[in-house]
Amino acid sequence: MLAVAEAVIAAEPLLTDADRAIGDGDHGIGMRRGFLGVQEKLKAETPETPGAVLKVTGMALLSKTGGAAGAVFGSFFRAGGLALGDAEEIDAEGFRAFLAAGRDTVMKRGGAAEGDKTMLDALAGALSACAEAQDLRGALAAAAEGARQGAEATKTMVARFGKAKTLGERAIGHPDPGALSLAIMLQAWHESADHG
Amino acid sequence: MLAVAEAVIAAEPLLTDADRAIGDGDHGIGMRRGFLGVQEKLKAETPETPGAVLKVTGMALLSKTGGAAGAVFGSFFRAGGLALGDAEEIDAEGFRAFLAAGRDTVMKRGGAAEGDKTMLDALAGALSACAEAQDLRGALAAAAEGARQGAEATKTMVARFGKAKTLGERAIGHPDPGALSLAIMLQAWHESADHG
Amino acid sequence: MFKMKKVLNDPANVVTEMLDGLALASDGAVMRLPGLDALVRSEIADDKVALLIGGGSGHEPLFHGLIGPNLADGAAAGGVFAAPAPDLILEATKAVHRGRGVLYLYGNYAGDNMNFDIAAEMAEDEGIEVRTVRVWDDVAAAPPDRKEERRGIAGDVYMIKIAGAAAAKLDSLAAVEAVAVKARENLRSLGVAVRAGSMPETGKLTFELPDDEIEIGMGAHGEAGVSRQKLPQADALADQMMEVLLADMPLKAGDEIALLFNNLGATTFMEMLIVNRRVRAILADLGVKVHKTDMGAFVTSQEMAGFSITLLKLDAELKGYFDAPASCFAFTR
Amino acid sequence: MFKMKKVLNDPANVVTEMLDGLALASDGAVMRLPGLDALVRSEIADDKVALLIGGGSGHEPLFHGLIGPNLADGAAAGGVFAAPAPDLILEATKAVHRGRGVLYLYGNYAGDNMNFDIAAEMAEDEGIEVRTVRVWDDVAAAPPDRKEERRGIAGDVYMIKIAGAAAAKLDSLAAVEAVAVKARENLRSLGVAVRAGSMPETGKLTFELPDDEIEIGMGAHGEAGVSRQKLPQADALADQMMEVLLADMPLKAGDEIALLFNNLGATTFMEMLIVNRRVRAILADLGVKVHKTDMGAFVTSQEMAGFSITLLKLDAELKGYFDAPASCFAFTR
Ligand SMILES: Nc1ncnc2c1ncn2[C@@H]1O[C@H](COP(=O)(O)OP(=O)(O)O)[C@@H](O)[C@H]1O
Ligand SMILES: Nc1ncnc2c1ncn2[C@@H]1O[C@H](COP(=O)(O)OP(=O)(O)O)[C@@H](O)[C@H]1O
Ligand SMILES: [Mg+2]
Ligand SMILES: [Mg+2]
Ligand SMILES: [Mg+2]
Ligand SMILES: [Mg+2]
Repeated sequence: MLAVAEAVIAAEPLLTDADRAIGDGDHGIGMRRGFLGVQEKLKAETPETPGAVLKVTGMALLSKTGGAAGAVFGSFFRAGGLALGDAEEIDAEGFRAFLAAGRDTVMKRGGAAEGDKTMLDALAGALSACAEAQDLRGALAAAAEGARQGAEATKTMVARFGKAKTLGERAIGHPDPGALSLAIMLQAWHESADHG
Repeated sequence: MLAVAEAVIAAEPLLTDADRAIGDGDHGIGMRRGFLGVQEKLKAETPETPGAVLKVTGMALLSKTGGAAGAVFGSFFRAGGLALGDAEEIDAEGFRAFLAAGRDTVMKRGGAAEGDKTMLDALAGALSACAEAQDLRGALAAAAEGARQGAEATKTMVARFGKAKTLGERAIGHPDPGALSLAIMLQAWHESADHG
Repeated sequence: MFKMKKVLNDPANVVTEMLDGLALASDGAVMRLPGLDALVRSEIADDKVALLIGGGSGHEPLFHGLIGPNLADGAAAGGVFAAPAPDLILEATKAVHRGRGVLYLYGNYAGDNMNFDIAAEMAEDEGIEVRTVRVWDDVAAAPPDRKEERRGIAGDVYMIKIAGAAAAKLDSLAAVEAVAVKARENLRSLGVAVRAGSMPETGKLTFELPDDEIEIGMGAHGEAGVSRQKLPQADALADQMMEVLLADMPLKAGDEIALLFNNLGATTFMEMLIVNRRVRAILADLGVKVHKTDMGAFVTSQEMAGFSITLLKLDAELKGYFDAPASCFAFTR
Repeated sequence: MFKMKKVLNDPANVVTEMLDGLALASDGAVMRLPGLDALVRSEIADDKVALLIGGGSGHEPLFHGLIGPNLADGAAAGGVFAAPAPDLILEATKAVHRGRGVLYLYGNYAGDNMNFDIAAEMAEDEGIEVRTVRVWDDVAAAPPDRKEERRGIAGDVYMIKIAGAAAAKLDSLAAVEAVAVKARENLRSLGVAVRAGSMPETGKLTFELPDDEIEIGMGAHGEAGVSRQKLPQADALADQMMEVLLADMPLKAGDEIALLFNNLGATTFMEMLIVNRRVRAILADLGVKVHKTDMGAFVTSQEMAGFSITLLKLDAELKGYFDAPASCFAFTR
């Protein structure tokens, strides 16, 4: 998770520029603020189980990020972490449960669905790509790639939620910043699992 | 006088730029507004004597120009016109009396003197250049050239009045906009007397 | 790369330092919650229904500059253009609560909605009754049959004025909520963007707009509007904006309104006054009476140039709350 | 050539149209003198000493937006950045005169001085007694021993507030003049320029300032200040500005002041609030009490970015006039 935080923090300019194109230009700033909070909390608390790590991550994002992204990613990690209970390890099954629980909570909180040009599209891509994976490494690799494609696919969509909503057709051609963020997170998680 | 008005109105951008450099960038706009008023008044009233023409010019400038320039050039023409009494013609002597009376009034009104980087420097140049002239044409030619040199000389001066005052050394190299205006007026008067 | 010139210290601390400066400028009327990006009134009457507002920073004097008697009791300030986080809203809720419940009043944006909703659930868990009224006055953001998708823009100011006065007078949260909902039904705004503002943290412009174009209906964060066009004359622009507004909320002879010209930042009074001249001619033609005109920078987007026109239709009840004396950083009535 | 984007009709009519819009925005409190670029109160009490203000347009809401009870009785508006002409001032003088004389109060600029002086002579010819107080609060414009060469900047607002309240209360022109002179002696301002504004008629910028520099003490029309420098941090700038101000008017523990942050146009509240935080720390260190803080766009220079800090030292007499209720387009107290 610390590697994920590093990656998101490093991606600040990229995310901010994506938000400048179709939102209000603060997404990278908010995610950076949120994941700096995550780093701090994880260093201070060192939770034991994967579920606890994800829950702490969610709480930190919720309280530090602000904006739509804070509520969305905060709820996502918190609910996803809760779904893991106090399991000692995550396997492919657990990883899928995490993603699915996070998705359900985000949908309930914000009222958006797949195809509305939000991080839910990257999430849907991740979920379907890792459906068949047997182990965590395989699931992470597939999910990272699925999220990347899902984020890429948001380029063709018209936003129905968030600040890009009223852009209508003009948002076409630009990816959704939150979807990019999710793809970056999963990619970093996948890489750190492979190398660490 | 109508030719003078044309010339000043045409010089608006030049005067405005000069004022942009060391003042507030409105000198050309004000002079234009003032001399449009002069044109209107002279067409409506057709005063008979040169003194009356100059007085009407002064009154129109005073009421239409605004700013320092309105008070300065309005007082100048009004007092200068009064000095001519109801003479039917202006000769060299009369012209000098006009300039001198105008100068005295401006000095009294605004408290500036020669060397303070105002239109008074162009006026001083005009007065001394036409001191020896025998007829009006000669006086106008000499005064126009004297005013030009006087305005040129303001480039080397530090302003002590008007909005350029606090520029200090930085005003050096830039001519005074009001001095340029006077030089343009006298040049136009000289040319129209030569051609008409 | 262009970077807007701004007088700041560490860009990471803009919100906190700004709130300190705001509390100091209130000369005692308002204080910061220790360690938190929230401001509350120094004295809140016992037993009163509380009004809590909030949203992203960077729109000063909204929201945190609208705290005072007959106005809001407190405000939670998010990062620049970012909704405040739920735990901050919860702390502010606890600080203003006086036993009669708390009305949340804020602009209708995805981020604000989610964060305030999470906070409301947390507050209910602690036994504090919360009701929510989202401001959605921007007619450019969605058609009339989908009003709840519209953004909150300058109309926030009139909503806070009216809800604040109602919260000072009425004893039940539901009654205050009802007044706010009624005000919202009579409220419409439309903005025009002329030049972009910038993010203080990066100095980058929030949107791109060609040197000779404006955009009618653009949101305070650069959200797309209804029509991008070459710079028109002031009268033509006034006609166009009033046409959209009056189509959405028709006014007839004898109707009485409050009229708000909100400067998004760098627009001159001269421009808004020239537009007002035409707007008043249109209203006079219709026989509409203007009870009060407000003009100034109330809901800004940093140094963005542009302005909005807000119409609030008044009846006797709303007028009473509208006229109630009030004082805060942003204005005095 | 750069041309500032602005919402106007015919640039030649900006002043007249703006005054129409302003009279309409007053909802009856203020009216335009028919055919003239001057505004006066719709009702002026008999027998009162009259207060007439004025100057170039383009600095809205100054001057014409400061007419009202306990404020000015009328204002003569010149062209943009140009002093009004004497005959206009004379007509405004006659319109506000109620038999007790007229105080002329305006900023100390060559053009205003000459035009108001000519008008005063014309008014005296018509039997109207006139006295003049020129505002010279800008410490950057000349050293302390040549105060009468200093410009009038944001301090105009406090001068009009105090002279207006005095003119409503006292019966003699000389007594009102004395109060205004006393206020001026206790008044100091210093500004900083960040970006240029533009002339509405031409769209051209009023001065040039490099993209990474500011100028302390620059006048509202681009007149040179005391120091041009690289953009400093907000705290360092506050320190520098307060040092100059306090050197000019030393304050000691127990002194009480009013503190005005004036936005020249496009500066954000965020920036001024962050500066205020430091200014208050400096004043607190000295033991100086702040009676009231005002912050906003009162004396602008179109969309120029920059702001000024004004200190007004109060005693019991000045405080009474300062606190007197007042309402006008620019503010309500
Ligand atoms: N209702 C929603 N459901 C899911 N994701 C959302 C929703 N609204 C916004 N988002 C996500 O949040 C991102 C914007 O985050 P950010 O820029 O930080 O917040 P804000 O929109 O408040 O400025 C969008 O790109 C989108 O992916
Ligand atoms: N006291 C004075 N005596 C003589 N001329 C003056 C004085 N003050 C200003 N001027 C003249 O007026 C000119 C400026 O005119 P203008 O730009 O129209 O007025 P303002 O300074 O009010 O903007 C200066 O260039 C100078 O020649
Ligand atoms: Mg955003
Ligand atoms: Mg000038
Ligand atoms: Mg945002
Ligand atoms: Mg001028």
